Amino acid sequence: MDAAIALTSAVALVGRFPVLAGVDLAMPKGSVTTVLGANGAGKTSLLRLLAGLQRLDSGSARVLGVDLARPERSYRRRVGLLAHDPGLYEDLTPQENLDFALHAVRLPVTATLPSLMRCGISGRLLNTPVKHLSQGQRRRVGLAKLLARRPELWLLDEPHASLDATTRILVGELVEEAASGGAMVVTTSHEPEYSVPMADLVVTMGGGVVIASERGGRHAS
Amino acid sequence: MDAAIALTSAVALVGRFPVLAGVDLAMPKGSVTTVLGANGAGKTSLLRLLAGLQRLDSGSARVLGVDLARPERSYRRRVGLLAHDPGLYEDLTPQENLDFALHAVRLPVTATLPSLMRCGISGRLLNTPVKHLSQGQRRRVGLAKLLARRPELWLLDEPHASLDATTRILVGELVEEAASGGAMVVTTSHEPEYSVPMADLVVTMGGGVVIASERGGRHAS
Amino acid sequence: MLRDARLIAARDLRIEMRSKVATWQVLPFAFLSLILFAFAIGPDPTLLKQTSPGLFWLSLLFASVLGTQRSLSIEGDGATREATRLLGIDPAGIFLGKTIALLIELAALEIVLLGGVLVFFHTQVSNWPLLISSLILAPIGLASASVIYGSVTTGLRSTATLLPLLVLPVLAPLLIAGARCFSVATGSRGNSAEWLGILAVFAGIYVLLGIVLYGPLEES
Amino acid sequence: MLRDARLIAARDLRIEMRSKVATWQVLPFAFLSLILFAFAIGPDPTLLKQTSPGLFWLSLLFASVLGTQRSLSIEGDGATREATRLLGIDPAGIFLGKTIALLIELAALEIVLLGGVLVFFHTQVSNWPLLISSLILAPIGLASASVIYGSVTTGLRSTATLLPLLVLPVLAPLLIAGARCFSVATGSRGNSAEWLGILAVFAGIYVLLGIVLYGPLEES
Amino acid sequence: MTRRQLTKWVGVVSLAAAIADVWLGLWVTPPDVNQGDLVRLVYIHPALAWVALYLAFGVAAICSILYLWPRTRSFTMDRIAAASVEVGVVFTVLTLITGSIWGRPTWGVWWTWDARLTSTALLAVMFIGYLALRRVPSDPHVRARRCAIAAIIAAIDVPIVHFSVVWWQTLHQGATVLNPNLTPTIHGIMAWTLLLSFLAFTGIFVWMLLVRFDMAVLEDAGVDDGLESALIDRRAEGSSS
Ligand code: HEM
Ligand SMILES: Nc1ncnc2c1ncn2[C@@H]1O[C@H](COP(=O)(O)OP(=O)(O)OP(=O)(O)O)[C@@H](O)[C@H]1O
Ligand SMILES: Nc1ncnc2c1ncn2[C@@H]1O[C@H](COP(=O)(O)OP(=O)(O)OP(=O)(O)O)[C@@H](O)[C@H]1O
Ligand SMILES: [Mg+2]
Ligand SMILES: [Mg+2]
Repeated sequence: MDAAIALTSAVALVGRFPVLAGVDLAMPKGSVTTVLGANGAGKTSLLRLLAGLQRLDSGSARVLGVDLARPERSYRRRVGLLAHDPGLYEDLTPQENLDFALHAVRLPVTATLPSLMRCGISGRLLNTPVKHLSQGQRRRVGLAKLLARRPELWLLDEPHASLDATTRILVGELVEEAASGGAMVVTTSHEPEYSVPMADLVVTMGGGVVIASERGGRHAS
Repeated sequence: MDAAIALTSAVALVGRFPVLAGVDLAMPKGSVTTVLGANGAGKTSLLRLLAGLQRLDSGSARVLGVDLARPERSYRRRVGLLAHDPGLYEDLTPQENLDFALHAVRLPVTATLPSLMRCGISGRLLNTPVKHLSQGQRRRVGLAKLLARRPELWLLDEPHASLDATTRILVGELVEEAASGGAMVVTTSHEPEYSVPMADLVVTMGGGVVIASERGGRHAS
Repeated sequence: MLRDARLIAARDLRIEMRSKVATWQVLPFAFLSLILFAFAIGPDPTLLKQTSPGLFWLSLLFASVLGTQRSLSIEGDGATREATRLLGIDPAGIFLGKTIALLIELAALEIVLLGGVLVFFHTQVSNWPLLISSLILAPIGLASASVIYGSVTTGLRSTATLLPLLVLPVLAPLLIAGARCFSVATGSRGNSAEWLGILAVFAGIYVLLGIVLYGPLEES
Repeated sequence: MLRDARLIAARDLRIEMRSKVATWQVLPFAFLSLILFAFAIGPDPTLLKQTSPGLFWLSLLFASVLGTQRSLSIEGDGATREATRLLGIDPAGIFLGKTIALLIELAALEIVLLGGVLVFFHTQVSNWPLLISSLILAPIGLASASVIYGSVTTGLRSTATLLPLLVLPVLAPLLIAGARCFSVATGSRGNSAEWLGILAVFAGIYVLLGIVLYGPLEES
Repeated sequence: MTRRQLTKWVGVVSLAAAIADVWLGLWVTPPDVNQGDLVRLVYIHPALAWVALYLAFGVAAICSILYLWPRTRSFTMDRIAAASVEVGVVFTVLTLITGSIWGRPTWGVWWTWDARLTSTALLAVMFIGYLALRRVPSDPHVRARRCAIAAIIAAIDVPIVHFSVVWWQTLHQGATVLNPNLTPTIHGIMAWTLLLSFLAFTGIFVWMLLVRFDMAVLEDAGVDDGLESALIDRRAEGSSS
């Protein structure tokens, strides 16, 4: 398989604790993976490893042709992560946040408005500092940021959490669009009813390793 | 109706923005209410009002016999809130966090261990500083804190978010236990499949007001 | 109130025991500022000896601002503070508890700094009772004023910059009075009773203010 | 690199324009520390005049620590910093951008403080070119060292306490060299070229270090 | 008479008084024996200082206490306190400036570490801190409470600062430089001019206070009027989605 993500016995330590205890995973380009698992299984840690935020301590990990043991900085621009906390500048408005991100990755800022609109941030919300937004609205802005950046690898940590019904449907659409556009998507989830149908591969983690792996509801293109 | 929660045209401002724009709500003792609604509808704001964290700017609000326009400090001890962020001391362990809370509300600390155990925090997690816990594990500790405190009014903001399948079931059990023990429960949710069955009343909010209200799946005792 | 005070003081001290921030960062900082002040004044030994009381107190003040900052950061972020508020702890108890915890840290700070001054600046103490009573009275006012102002600024994104601006001018009398007591205790001539009086008045007023004012502060 | 530097500097300055924290909090603090140092030294005017170069630099140093703290707090909490890291901005660009933004604030600080010292301590400048070149060279090193150390401490819960501890000792040479230039410029005898040299070397080294080291620092 | 008119009249009358005072001070009163024409600053500087220290900060402290007292808690108190500190800081800075201008020829220096000067400078910083705190955006109720406490603490510190600074000065240095030595030459017209200056600056203080207060009220009134429409807009958010 021409794997765009290939992890072999990947081990990652936080302090002395192995958050990932030997993960094996292989995914082709344009695929959607959903990671399930109990709390503390290591899902978030896996996403952080893939994003280059968590050091690889042993094993090997190649993602998009990059060796994660020696990640280049340019790798980061190719990856987008929606974490539990979307990490926006609290004093800036959604629009300024997106503009900043797009400037930084050298994309035209024209993508800002359509992305925000699509994620349901419009009208007064465009100019409300992020600190005043509700939990779900923040996540929407985070999602819009990803959408505007169009990374090659989408990492979504519980993308449905805190989002309302309409936006949950939107998440599915965005993931499908991204994957069919050739990007890779890895999402974690505690809501299989949403995340399994949209995935090619469903991986179950436990204790920092993959304990099961099966086909999801998506027909890989 | 002998309402333990009675809100009439409750308006609450954050800065100059009316997060609640005239909420009417009445709930009897021992009932479970679920609040649904789009992102930014005002669900979290309603819980904060009920917790006494958000000032009432006009209208009236009586909860557990207390006028929220002039809340007494002792009211706070009777209320438990599980917010988006459970608000634990990051440097302390789950056990120390619960002990502190129980000391503060003058309850015996013997409740700490059973509560944590029940919420799936056991073994090494008991003594791991909270800053190292995963998102779901934190929420579990937050839930355990509520369980140990046994408040008269439980306010749960998206209690299922970030929790795994087993703990989601546990949330339902805990809510049912609390309500049948005479406590009131108000939860918000974006997951009606979990939250509607456990509720007596299902309220839908939108734009800072209640826009619909129907019976839930629970048979009020 | 006292029970709550004990609870809070115990929490603060436990977090300090675990994180050792005060020990490893505030204490060395106090030393460091002593040295920097010495640099700023220059190498003249008589000049240094003459200014050592002021430098001791100035270092103590700056270090205590850091200590206060640490004491505030123990309260955690917004969510944690709100969670604590929901426990309905007596505000006066919180004030006293935090003040006591800070006092204990300040006491350690004083001992170390005093050692530093005695060694670095060759100061000789002739009147220990005076020195010690000033070193007992001053931190009470210092800690309580700091805790009040600390909670005036918590939760604002700019605590780190706002706190010193607000609290240091208020503490200025302590600097003067403390330095005077110090120089009288190390042999200068002067009337120390007045200065001790200022320290005591300051301590009394701020402890009282804290107990009264902390309630409205914590309200929301 | 320069493009990223501009982006970052613009972001920092925009947030400062909106919040005015540096203007309202750091500037008055610099004044305040001048007054406090005067207290510590005592009211003797000749003593004060003699020590004014040191006091000027010391105030500048302490105020710049506050300025750095503010500059760091703009980066937001852990999640925000990680999100920024994922944008893959050139670390050298980040370093330069933050240094430039800080430099602009330090320049304003210097002007105000200089005014304060000239008025409060009756200092008369006899050699303006020397003074001005020291006031141009020093902040470059000051800002770059602060930004480097700032990012060493960000994300730790104890930034507010750790930063001054780490950065002030590093800045000590600036304090000494700056104070020397100042006193030569205000009439003392001495060789100023050496001291200016130190300031220049310091600036050069830390700018270079920042450009080289910021990458590894930001790595994790 | 509406408040707007009152404000206007206070402004007009005190400005007129100030102009009259300047005229008296500059042309009618005689120069001082020792200080010559410099003495004319006496018609500005003490009045400024008096208004700043006692009136402005006193009003601020009292209103802050009244704000914290539950029965008298209202935003009016908060606004008066804030306006008073703002005007007070302006007057304190003017005191410092006029004092320095006066000091330059009399003492030969712009500044000396005299007790009164030092405590004035500290006071200015204290209340600038208050204004800085006020600028930080937060909920108006929370901000009002925090600022009230900051003002009370600062105000209570004023006498302590005063005494300690006085003792600080006198202990170390014998003769204090500040000795304007006006008493022997005080002239009838001078006394009246001095009195007028106090009245005029008090009037100007009241006028500035009212203006700042009205500005604050106006800003918030815009909000109160806006509340109904804000509520309607907010409710509309619910039906649109
Ligand atoms: C920066 C320099 C100065 C500052 C900050 C300053 C400050 C003050 C203050 C705060 C007061 C009011 C004191 C009170 O009523 O309790 C005052 C009053 C006064 N000042 Fe100044 N002053 C300065 C310079 C001068 C100079 C140079 C002179 C004249 C040589 C002067 C003459 C007076 C007089 C005559 C009064 C009114 C009499 C009194 O209340 O004692 N001041 N000044
Ligand atoms: N320094 C540490 N010491 C001890 N345990 C640690 C440390 N750091 C992380 N852990 C543990 O590692 C695990 C981290 O898991 P991770 O955050 O990846 O879980 P997750 O699968 O995302 O869980 P959730 O569903 O709750 O988000 C947790 O069990 C946590 O307790
Ligand atoms: N200061 C403010 N200025 C403007 N809008 C504000 C301000 N404060 C809050 N809001 C708005 O008020 C609403 C707060 O809603 P709240 O947090 O109660 O929503 P929620 O129903 O809990 O939403 P979610 O499902 O996303 O958690 C949001 O729409 C937010 O944008
Ligand atoms: Mg996770
Ligand atoms: Mg919410």
